[in-house]
Amino acid sequence: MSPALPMMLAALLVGAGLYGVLARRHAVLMLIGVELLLAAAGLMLVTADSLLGAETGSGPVATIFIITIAAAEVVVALAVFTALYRLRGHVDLDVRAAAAEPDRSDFDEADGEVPAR
Amino acid sequence: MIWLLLAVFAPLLGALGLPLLARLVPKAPARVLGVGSLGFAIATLTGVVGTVLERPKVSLEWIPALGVRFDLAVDGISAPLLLLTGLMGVVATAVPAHIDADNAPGAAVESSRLALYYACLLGTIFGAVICFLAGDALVFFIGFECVLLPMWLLIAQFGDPAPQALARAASLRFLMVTALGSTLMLIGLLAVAASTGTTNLQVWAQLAGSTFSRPQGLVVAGLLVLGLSFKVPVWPLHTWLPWVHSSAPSAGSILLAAVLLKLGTYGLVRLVIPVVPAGFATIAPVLGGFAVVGIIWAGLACLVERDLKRLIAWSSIAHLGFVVLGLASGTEAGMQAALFGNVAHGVISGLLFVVVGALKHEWGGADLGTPHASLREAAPHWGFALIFGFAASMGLPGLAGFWGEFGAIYAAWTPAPGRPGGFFVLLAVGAAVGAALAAAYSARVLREVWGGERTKPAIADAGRIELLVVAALVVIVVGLGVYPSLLLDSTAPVVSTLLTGAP
Amino acid sequence: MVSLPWMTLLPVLILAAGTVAVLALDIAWPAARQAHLTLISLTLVAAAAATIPGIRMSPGDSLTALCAPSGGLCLYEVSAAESLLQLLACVSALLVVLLAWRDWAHGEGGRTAVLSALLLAATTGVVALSGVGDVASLLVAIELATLPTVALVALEHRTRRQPGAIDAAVALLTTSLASFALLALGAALWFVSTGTAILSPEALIGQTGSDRVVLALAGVFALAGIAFKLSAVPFHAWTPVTYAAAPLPITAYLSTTSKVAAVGGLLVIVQAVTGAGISAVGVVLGVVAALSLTLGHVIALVQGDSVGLLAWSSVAQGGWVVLPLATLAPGATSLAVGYLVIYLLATMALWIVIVAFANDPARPDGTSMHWMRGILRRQPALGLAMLFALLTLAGLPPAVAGLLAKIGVISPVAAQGFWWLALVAAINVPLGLAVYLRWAWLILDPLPAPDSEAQVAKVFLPPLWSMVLGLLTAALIALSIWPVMFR
Amino acid sequence: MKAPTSGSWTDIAVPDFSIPWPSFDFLPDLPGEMSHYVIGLPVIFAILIWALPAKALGRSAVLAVLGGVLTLIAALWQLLLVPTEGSMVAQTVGPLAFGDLEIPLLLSTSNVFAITSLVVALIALVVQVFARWYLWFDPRYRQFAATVSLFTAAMLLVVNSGDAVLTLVGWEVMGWCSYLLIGHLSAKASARRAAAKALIVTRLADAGFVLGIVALAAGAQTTSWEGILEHWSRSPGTALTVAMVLMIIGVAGKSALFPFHDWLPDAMEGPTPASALIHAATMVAAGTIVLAQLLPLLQSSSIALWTLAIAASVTTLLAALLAFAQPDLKRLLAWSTVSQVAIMLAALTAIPVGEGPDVALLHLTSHAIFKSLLFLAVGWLAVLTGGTVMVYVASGVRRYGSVRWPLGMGLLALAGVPPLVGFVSKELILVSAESGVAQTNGGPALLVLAAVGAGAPLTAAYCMRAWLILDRALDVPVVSATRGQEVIDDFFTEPEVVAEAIGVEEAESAISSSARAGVTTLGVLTVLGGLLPFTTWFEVDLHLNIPLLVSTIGLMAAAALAVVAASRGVRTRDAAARLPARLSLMAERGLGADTAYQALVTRPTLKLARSVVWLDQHILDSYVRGAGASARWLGQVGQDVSPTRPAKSLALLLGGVGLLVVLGWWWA
Repeated sequence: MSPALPMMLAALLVGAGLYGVLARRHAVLMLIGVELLLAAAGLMLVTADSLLGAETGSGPVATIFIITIAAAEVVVALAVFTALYRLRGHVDLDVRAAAAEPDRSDFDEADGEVPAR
Repeated sequence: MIWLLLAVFAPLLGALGLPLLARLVPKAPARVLGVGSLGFAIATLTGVVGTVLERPKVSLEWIPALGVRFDLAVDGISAPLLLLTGLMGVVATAVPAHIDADNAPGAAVESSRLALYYACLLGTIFGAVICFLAGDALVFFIGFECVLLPMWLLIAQFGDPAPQALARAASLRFLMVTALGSTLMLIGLLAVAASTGTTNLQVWAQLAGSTFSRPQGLVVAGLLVLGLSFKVPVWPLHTWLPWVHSSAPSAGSILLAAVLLKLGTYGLVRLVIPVVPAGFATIAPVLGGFAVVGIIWAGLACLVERDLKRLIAWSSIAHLGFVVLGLASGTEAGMQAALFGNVAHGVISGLLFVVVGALKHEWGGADLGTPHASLREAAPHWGFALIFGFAASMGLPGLAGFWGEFGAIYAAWTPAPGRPGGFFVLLAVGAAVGAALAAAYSARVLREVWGGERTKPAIADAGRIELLVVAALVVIVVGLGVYPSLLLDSTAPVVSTLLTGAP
Repeated sequence: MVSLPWMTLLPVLILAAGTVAVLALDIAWPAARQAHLTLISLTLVAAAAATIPGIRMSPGDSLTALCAPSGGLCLYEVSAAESLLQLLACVSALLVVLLAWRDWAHGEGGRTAVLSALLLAATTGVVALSGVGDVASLLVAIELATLPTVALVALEHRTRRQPGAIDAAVALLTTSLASFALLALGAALWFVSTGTAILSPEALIGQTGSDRVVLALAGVFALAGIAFKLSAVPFHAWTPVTYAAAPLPITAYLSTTSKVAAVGGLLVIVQAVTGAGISAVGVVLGVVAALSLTLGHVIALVQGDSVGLLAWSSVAQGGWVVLPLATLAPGATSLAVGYLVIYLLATMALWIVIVAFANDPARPDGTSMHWMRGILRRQPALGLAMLFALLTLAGLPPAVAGLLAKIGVISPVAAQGFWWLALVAAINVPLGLAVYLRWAWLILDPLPAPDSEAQVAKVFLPPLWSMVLGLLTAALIALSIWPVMFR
Repeated sequence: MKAPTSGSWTDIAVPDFSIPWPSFDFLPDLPGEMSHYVIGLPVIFAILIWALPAKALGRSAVLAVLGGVLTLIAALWQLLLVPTEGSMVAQTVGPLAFGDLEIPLLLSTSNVFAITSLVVALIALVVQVFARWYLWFDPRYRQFAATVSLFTAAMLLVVNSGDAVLTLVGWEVMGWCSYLLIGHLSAKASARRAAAKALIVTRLADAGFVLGIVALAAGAQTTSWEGILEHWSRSPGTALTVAMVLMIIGVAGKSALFPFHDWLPDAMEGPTPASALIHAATMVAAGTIVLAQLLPLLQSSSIALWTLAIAASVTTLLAALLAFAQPDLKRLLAWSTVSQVAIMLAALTAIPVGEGPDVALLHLTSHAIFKSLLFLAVGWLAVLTGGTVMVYVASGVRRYGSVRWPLGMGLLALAGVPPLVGFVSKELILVSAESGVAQTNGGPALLVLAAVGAGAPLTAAYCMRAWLILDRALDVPVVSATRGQEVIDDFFTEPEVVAEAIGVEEAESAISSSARAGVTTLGVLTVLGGLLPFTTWFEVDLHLNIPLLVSTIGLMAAAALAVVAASRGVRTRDAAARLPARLSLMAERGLGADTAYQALVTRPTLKLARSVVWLDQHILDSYVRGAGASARWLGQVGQDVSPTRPAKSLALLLGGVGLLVVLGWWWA
């Protein structure tokens, strides 16, 4: 089998995943985008492995690792998103975080500029 | 060796010990701190004198990963500067502190504040001593950086109290500008270190840039010169100096002018000229041009400057212009003149800042326009010190300032082979005109402050200690002026070594 | 058959076992919070001790494990520098335990065990990351080092900062997810272009030019996947948000132990691509360093909150760490590690003080810097320690250690003639001074603004904290005199 | 003197009746050379005086006079020891280690300079003696005496210097001492201004002097005058011309040649003894000494020769004209100094090639004697009359007979009446110029001949004018003038207050006998000085050019008569009153030279200085300030645009990666 097809599929997955990550404000959809990217990585690994005929089977092993990690990620992510939903009532990623307001407190006199004479 | 330890550790111990003392004995009278710091400064001076006479060498393993050894040594070039540092340390700690009590409610606080003040002075001296002793580029650099924090504190915390924000801004600017300069220098140094595989200054001088290709040498020399130019300062990187001087306490000004600015010129002599001679030769005309522009620029600024301290700062820029011009010429005569002018400026500007600091305190400001008593009548000792200082500053022969200026003009007229001769002759003419400007602004100041018919407000004349300090500086200025071989013979052998690259 | 040298893997194994043990202890004895905390402390101490043999190795040697029987390619390999990283990870995690002790011991519910286990798990990841030798382990280790921290951030229960805790966790989580995806892609590309999962220069022997572009792409992706942990620009956006809202001990963890993980990962990647001589990676690192330095410093310059300042300063410090790596020079890694050592010591000292201030009930919103005004006069020892730490970060004598660290990271840049990068560094030194000296000025300020009682009241530091602070300062002073952080 | 050459009737050689000179080998050997004593003694005494307590005026005076006496003895001793040919060389603090440049710092004294030293020392002594009386009530007499002593030392250094750098040292120290002396009465704004002006103008010109020395030394690789002369005589050319013109600029400043002349009349603000010192023996004469040492080089560059000749000729005539119109006796003397010093310098340009500079130095000596006499006498008179403005001094010599003799002698010598010293030296200059015209490069000599010849009657005219005023009959009624009718005359009307203030006897007895003795000494020398060219110290061509002599004396007599005629009918007997009022005023103001300085130099310089400060503040410094401000601004902007929402940070992250990939791609 030509490697072109799986690689093209991987590229397609990457594109879709990037779109998901970049364009979706919904947290879960973003998560799906990430999963697509991971899938592309796995696909590439497996393809390359079969293509190169490596004896150690590193490619498939790594793919399995990625899948496992992805599962773990999803668990944590969903837990966090759930908590977010409980707190805010939405899982929109395009909302300013509450605590991100900068503290510009009073001590700027520490480095006043030299005034012109 | 014991002298070396004394020279290095006396200021360090003083800088660490005095605040500790103030903390442990909160009721310690200010006098104890003052005398203590003076004692440490005198110990430093003693150590320095001993070191200069004994010429010990120290070489310790320090940072093998960077190829740095802790090398300390003295030679004919660093010896005068070390002595200058030691002397100015004594001067700076001896002159009255004039720290204002308005922001310290309790006596205990006052003593800790005073301790901090003296610690800063001694810390600055420590850094300078390390710098001048360093036989290793990175040790030099660390000494170079060591003076920054104490100086910053000195200006920010003990500077001109009237607009304190201004003093803080000035101190911060001092720090920023010097740090930028020193980092540029550091990059150059590291490039040299990578190329030569060592940071030993003696080896660098022996290799004399042979490890560099031409463009490389140019870049490195450019970085080093640019970085050091901030410190010297060379026009147009000088704008920080007048501000800092006008804000700094007088002891700070003394150290800044007499010691810290010397680090820059010393760096040029040690780290650039022998290390990347070809690169330096290429940029020397530019450097010399800037130096002369600075001489004239600063001289002109002095003609209209109203603040006496700032005026002296401006004049420092002009004088260091002569030093840099001498270095740019690339001849032995030029370097001799530069080294002489360097030391002479240290002593003279120290003297002037002693006077002007006291006057500023007495007058409540250093503005020439406020009605000042004619010093000649009202405070003859200060008056004498002022007129003497300005006479020396304008390069009057028989006083120390002369040889550096004359030598620099001569060197510019006869630059080293390969330098554009016609251009350097122009520079010599410019420098000579700048020297005339010095007379003009000196005359202006003396006319305004020294002579005069006003006798109010009456001010106190110099106290005994101040008189002693002034007398010592006057003796040195006259001594160097009348018998320049004192210094010239010390530097001459090293200068010819540095310029020829021979071991 | 793959050999399994236990001693070599001991730091990782101890931590992993400790994680399990904490959970087991929780099942057996859920109420014993102090016991949990003691257990993880001991675990961390043991793991730290286990790194010592590695550190004592001479440069060039390395400990290996899980090697292929045929060749010298190993899945786990630590050099002295990497062992040092492991030690740093354990020590900094220990410090976090110290800082969190009170909250975790006296907080509500059975979270202590969870938090403890998560902390240990993350630290396991960090320690493992320093030794990984192949892409799969890299992926596992980095995720092990990251995911628990997300949970730690999310499991905030300090009332004062709670509203933002979830935001903090989301910010960290999303960034880490995207970064992980990038890393995975990078790993895949590495495999595609080299045909091996082993991350070592030897893997590249025999590579022809055709795959170099793919290889460079793999390198860039992999770096991007790790750089977020270092808060390097442009992967830094989570930092201020998370720092501002996460519990302070966890923030301390993110700004110390996590950095070790990042550097460990970076070293692995950089060492791998260095062998290939892919200069594009160097350029990318250089750009990242330059951006991090500049942006971190200028934004830190306008911060009024100590945590905010540390957030942006960690961005900038990340830049300093990356700076030498950009040259891809052989000695650069040890310089980066040396810098990291100094950074960690100083940052840990600062965290002790900040947490002490924040814990002080007299000061609502205790992390604002104005509380620290004039601290040197009231509590000289504390003030001096802070001052020394700040000067170390600024790289200004008397904190010579900080200065030497800066010299170290700049030296390969200057040596290799990366003039543009050197120039950026030169501009950033004074910027950094401005950042830290603004804070230092407050500490030194002779004029306390007597606007509140709280400001005048002394800050309480538990004796142990004081002792640790003293130790850290002493270490910095010792390194100033005898700089052994460079190997 | 020199063996006279044969001549025609117009050119009669003066018979050789040179004064025999015994050998002085019996003098004991002192450690060091005599020149050390000559220069060192006044320095040491300056320091000793200065180290006295402020109020110790009496002790200061003792030291000052003692120092003067010892210096004089040393100078005399040196004169006795110095060989007729060649020079005495002495070591100083040199040689200096200045790379390739040799700076031996030797002193070198030849015959003619030894006698110059003697004259300098003598006049300094007289001035010290006189100043003790003159500044009796001055609380700052101590500083004055010390400065005069230092001043003397500096001048003696220039005279005895064998090294360009030593010359420069003396040169500048003199400038500084003159600054202190002129500004001695620093409570007066005008004195402060005059002092500053003197310092600035001379230092500005000294830029040329320094560069000149540098240029000379650069070529010769040494700063010894001997080496410089040797090198440059071998290689004249453009470089030498440049160097010499630079030297001439410096000399023009110190010697108050046009266009630097204006500081000297203003320097009258100093106490009269100081003026006597500055005008007579030191400062202004130093230029002549230096150029005399460099005479062969000057002669080998015709551009330099022309420059000096033109400047000196213009100055001598201009100053003589201005002197005539001065309403102040001291200012008249000041302008006469400008004129006379220019004559010395002019003489240098007219000397035939191959001859020594002795003619010019003879005039220097002669001028030193009679000018110090005049100044001290005028100072004496000023004490008696209360000022030196013509209205004060009018009828002075009639009222106070004791000053009649010295003033009369001085004016006669200044006018050049035979057989006084002024006549002899001026006549010899004319003779020398006349023979200089004959040689190939005679242009400058011709110019000088014309200028000095034309200057002689002018000098006679202003001397006569001064004398007429001083000698005015006492019975001239005091007019209660109605202002505006007869402006000039009114200007000189004598205030009654002076006449009534002090009784004549009381005032006359006020002078100390020592001061009077000093003045008398100078008076005697003015008469006897005419013998100087007959000594072995001066090698001058002793010719009596009859037509030249007759025409000069005739012109002088005619000018004097004209002045007498002009003064008839003027109540004050002031011939200058005939001049239009505007002209008088302009003359008083030195033809507006000061205004010109202001307009051409001072104001543009200050304007430039202000723009420099503005540029510094608003351009150069704005970069620094701007860097600080922009860092903070960037920080603020960075803070504001940093993403705080997860979606934005992801975009930043991925966008950043994209950029980095592109960058890496582009690089790879």
